[in-house]
Amino acid sequence: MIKKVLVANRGEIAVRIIRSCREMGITTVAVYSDADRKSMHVLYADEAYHIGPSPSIDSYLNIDNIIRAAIMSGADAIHPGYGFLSENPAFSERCKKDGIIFIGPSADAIATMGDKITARKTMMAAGVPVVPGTEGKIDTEAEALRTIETIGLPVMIKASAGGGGKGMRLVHNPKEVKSALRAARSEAKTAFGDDSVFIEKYIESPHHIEYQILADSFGNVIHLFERECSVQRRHQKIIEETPSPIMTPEKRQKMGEDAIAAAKAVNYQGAGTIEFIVDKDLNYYFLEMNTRLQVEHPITERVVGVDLVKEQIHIANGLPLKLQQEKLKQNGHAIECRVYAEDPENNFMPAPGKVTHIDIPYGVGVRVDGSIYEGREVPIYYDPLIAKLIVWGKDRHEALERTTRALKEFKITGVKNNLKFLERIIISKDFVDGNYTTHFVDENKDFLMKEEPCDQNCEDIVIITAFMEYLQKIEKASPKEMTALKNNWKDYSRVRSVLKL
Amino acid sequence: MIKKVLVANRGEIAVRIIRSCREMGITTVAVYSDADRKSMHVLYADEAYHIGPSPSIDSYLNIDNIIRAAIMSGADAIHPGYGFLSENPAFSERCKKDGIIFIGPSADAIATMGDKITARKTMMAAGVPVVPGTEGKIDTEAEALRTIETIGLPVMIKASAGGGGKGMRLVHNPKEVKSALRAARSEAKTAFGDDSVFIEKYIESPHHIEYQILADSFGNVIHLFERECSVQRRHQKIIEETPSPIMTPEKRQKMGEDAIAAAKAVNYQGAGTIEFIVDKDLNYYFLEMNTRLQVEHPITERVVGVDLVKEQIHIANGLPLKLQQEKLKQNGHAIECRVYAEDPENNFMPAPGKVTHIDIPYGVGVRVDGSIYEGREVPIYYDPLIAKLIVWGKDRHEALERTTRALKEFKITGVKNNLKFLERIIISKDFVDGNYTTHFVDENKDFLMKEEPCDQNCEDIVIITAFMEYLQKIEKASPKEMTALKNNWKDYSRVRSVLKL
Amino acid sequence: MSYEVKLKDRIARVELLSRQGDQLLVAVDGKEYALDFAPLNKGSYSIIHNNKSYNVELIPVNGVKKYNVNTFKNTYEVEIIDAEAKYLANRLKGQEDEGESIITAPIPGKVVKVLVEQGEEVEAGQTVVIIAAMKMESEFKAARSGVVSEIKVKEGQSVEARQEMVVIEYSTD
Amino acid sequence: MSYEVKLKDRIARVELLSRQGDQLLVAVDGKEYALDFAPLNKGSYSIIHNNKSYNVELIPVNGVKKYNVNTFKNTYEVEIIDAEAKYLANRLKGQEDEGESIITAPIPGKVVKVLVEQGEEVEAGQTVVIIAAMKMESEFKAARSGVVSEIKVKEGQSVEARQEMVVIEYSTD
Repeated sequence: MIKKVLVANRGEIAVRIIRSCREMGITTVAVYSDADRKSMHVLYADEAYHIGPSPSIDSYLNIDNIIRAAIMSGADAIHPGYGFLSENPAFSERCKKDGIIFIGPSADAIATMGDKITARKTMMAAGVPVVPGTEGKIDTEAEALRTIETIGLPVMIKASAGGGGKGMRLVHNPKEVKSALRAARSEAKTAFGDDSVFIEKYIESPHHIEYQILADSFGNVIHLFERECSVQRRHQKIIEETPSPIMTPEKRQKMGEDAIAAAKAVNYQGAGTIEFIVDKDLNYYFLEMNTRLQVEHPITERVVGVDLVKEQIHIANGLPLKLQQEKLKQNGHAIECRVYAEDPENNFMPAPGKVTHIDIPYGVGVRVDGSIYEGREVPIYYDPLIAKLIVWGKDRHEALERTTRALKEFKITGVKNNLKFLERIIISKDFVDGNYTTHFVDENKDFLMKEEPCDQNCEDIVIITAFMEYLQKIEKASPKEMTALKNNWKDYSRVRSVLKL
Repeated sequence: MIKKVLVANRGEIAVRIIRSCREMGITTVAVYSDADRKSMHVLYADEAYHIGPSPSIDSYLNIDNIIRAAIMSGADAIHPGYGFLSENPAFSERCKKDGIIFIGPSADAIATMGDKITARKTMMAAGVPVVPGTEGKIDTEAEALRTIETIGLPVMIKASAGGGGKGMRLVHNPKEVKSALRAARSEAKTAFGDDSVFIEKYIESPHHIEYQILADSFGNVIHLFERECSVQRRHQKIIEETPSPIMTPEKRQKMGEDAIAAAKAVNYQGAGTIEFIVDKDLNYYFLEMNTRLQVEHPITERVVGVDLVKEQIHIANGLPLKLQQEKLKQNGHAIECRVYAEDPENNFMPAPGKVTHIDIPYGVGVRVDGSIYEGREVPIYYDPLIAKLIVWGKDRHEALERTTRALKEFKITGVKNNLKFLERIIISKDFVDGNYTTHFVDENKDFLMKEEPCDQNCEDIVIITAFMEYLQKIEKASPKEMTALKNNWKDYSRVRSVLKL
Repeated sequence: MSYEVKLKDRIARVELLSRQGDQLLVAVDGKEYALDFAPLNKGSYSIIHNNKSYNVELIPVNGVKKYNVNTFKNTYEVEIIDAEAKYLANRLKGQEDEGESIITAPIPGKVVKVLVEQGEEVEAGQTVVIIAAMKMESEFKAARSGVVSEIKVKEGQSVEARQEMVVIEYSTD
Repeated sequence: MSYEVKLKDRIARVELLSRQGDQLLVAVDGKEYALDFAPLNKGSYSIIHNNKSYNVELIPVNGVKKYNVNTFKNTYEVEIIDAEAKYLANRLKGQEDEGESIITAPIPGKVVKVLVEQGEEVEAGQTVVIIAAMKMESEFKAARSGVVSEIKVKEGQSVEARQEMVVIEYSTD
């Protein structure tokens, strides 16, 4: 049985994993880069090992350093979290070689699902619907045109090794095929060192719906229902909910069966997520599999009533799943809001800085997973996700009204963040109606950027408070400080003003 | 429909009620005494009215002042919370008279359940088991002895208007009857102005198990299962859990039916709780009905998946219950720990003071309801309950390990509190085994008062930290402050030392 | 005591008329407010005005004159404009039109594109440089119209936080 | 720099041997600790010692020499004993044996019972007075043996917080 876990990650997910380990009586080992010496996961873990400089490539992506920390600490298992090395088959393999349990799937499963053409072929063989398109890679314009004749326009040309929107070209017109093909292949070659591309039907106004699955080492695979993840900005999810407002019971069961089939096709073990793209008529197609825990896993935990990290550890311990598919049920409705240190008014640009003040929401139905504290500097090197708000309600209506309440209570000062933006999403008509696709943010930009109105009384109160605080500070300031003040402000009147964007 | 609610209460329950009102879009009005100007419920509400000096009798128990605030604010309803006026039939009646909706039962139901002999008779008539004893009040030793002959010793002589342990006498021996009877009647007369007493069989090693019920104005009554409340100190609950570890499905259903019968017998409307006393063979007897929300209501909310405050408001709005008995289910296990500002080492004496620091637990399965913040002075006038930790797990085992984790994360500094004591309870063998009665705290005193051991390393780290902080302060202190320090410490060397207990 | 206080585009004149413990009488642009003004902890206040309850938190930004202010509904930036600040604003105002502006990288990243050349005229809002950081591309725009006087980075180059990238001289019109 | 630090019954001698940024070498009763000692915010520290991580919070109690200290597992009271504190302790030590102790009410309540009379000898731990407050009765005991020199309250009487109730003169043995 696993006694000591090294968490090869940082931020909220590292803290979240440590919490479940603590509950199980498992000792935890944090690893940290230079920038993360004071990160919450380091403070919260039982042990902590330095693994390198701030850039991820030198620390959280440095397999040798992490394995060394695992060996030095005597950890018998490594939890990779999400991102970083979590979907790196070499890391899974290396753990195995060094006799450390990797809390996740085999290198093989990761590799199969990591290559889009291989994954596509495997899914087709397993009878899981994929987006209409080529079976393998294509090389010539003629092949491309033949495919387009079958599936119709528009289509997307995609790199097999792709990700992050690179090596992708949307084609609306047969005349664009040749140049798009050339561009995609060249971009793929540059970005991934592999110019294999394939063609898929382009789904307009799609929904992004994913299935959580769990698979043990005895071949038992279950799904824990869907998560609706269509609210995105910059191709990154910001709000997820479960159940999906567009789902029907029949479709839910059918997609669940296909999710299980997908996992079985790669002899999957552990927690994973099958992502589907769904069109307006509820036709669904396999998009990809995330062979790890997802950021949005807590909404499934809340509605199904499981601790997914504990399940991962049980599976890694070689225990059979205790959960049974036919006994699982979705209870109520859960919504997750991702709180980012970013500036919604400036195209969601990451906005690192020092957290000077936090108010966290509490009470019925509210869970907060985070990794910041007052005085903490949010590092510039990593993902700007600083907290997640997970809210439960007995139905979607209650989940929405509770999320609004919690977002109003939630304040983070010192770093720009998207809390107000999230609140606007939750109260927007399209979201309330459950009527949204991946284009939601673009289509609702005007509403989402507006501020909640405040009458003059309310503004005057704010003005008076600042005024009174200032008066008090002036009264309290010693003559010495006042002088310093006087000297300081002249420095500001430089000719050059540095623009901070 | 109710648009504005005045919350005639303070502390965590006032904040908790306001939260649900906010979610429903209802405007909230707080009331406050002198001592509560800076209480969280005042800060959190939309409006706030001062209702008198600090002692409850002049403020939170002052019906005229509260009604005046309700009328001035235009509130169309009053939520009484628990304690204070929540079980005062005159207050329910007064609201009705002044055209304000009282979010709770009728004066009649409150009065019937408030008098123990009347409640007892009503329950017997409804077929709900009561503790064997006299039907009405008794006046003479002879009557008492006749009763004892039937039900056997030991028995408890109880004041009809009783509460808080006053006017109660335990009788083990027939010879004690006469003097016990006299003592109980005289005490009852002094305490309640009514010397009516009755006799009940004394249940040894009892469990205290209660049922949450909801009743609408259409005669629909449902129960939301039990709460086990046997862990008490000074006759006050400190930890509650649901489901009860001693319950069987058959008993659960039978007691639930009786709880519904009890509520129906008084034409109950709103949320209420039927308290049962249960012996080791699972024989159960009606103890009393609390005609209001309970402190421990959140564990039912968590396991059944309802917001009880919202249900109260729906009922007060004259809406029929949407919940159906046969669809209700207990999902997983929930535990509540009551965090008191008190000193467990000094017989749980209330310990008011100023909160200088708080760390609140977060993450999966954790809810915190509270009313304190850093810098807040806990008033000396009211109940010392400052926060409630509500933890959910998929089963009792997980709920226990999670509660331990959360209690370790929970720190309140500046006021003495029972957090460590709660942690000891959760890890004690009897509690873990689910093997406890109302005598639990007394029987486990030695274990509960022990500190968790810490090796010398850990103590040395603490010592070093304090030392370093002190060094830094000395370095930073300006010469002026150092002088003040020097002058101050001589004041301490007085001949008289004031003992603070 | 009277000061000007800036909230968004509004500059309000605030005057403390009287104070009795926590009971204040304050005028904002001539409108009088009788307030119960209770300080909580470090920059937090509970204010009751006509029985409306406001919970206001002030977090100082760079010194004593600028605050982030949180109310239940909104978040504001507020600035106290005292004599010094006014003097400063006037001096800056006079100078900045003939000054220059440097576009710096707020976070470390890689220069994807430089869209201007030295000597080129740019308009306010025009994209000048694109940076990729944290897997995202961000556009950096000119704050006002002017002329590019210096380009300090190349496409493909890595930049550190606060590294200067492009210098623009303001137009003097 | 070297001080004595008191934790429970233990008085430890602590010495700072060297310091390089956050890297400390400290001796506690002669045992050396090499620590990575990172200050977080107001009285919070993250300490790594032999790769064990400790998160320690210090909250000052009455001035600068006494702290409540929270670690993940426990909570302590710690006191710095510098020269002044020692001097003070010595003076007090000499005096308190001939001093007196006043039992005060910590919270407002009502005197339920006074269990001693003036001139009566009491032993350490003996209950002296019972107070009812917040619906609870609390017993107040003599901290050490002595003689009751004054009783300042009557049964049934209301008391305020910090009101003096019973004065006990210490025995001089």
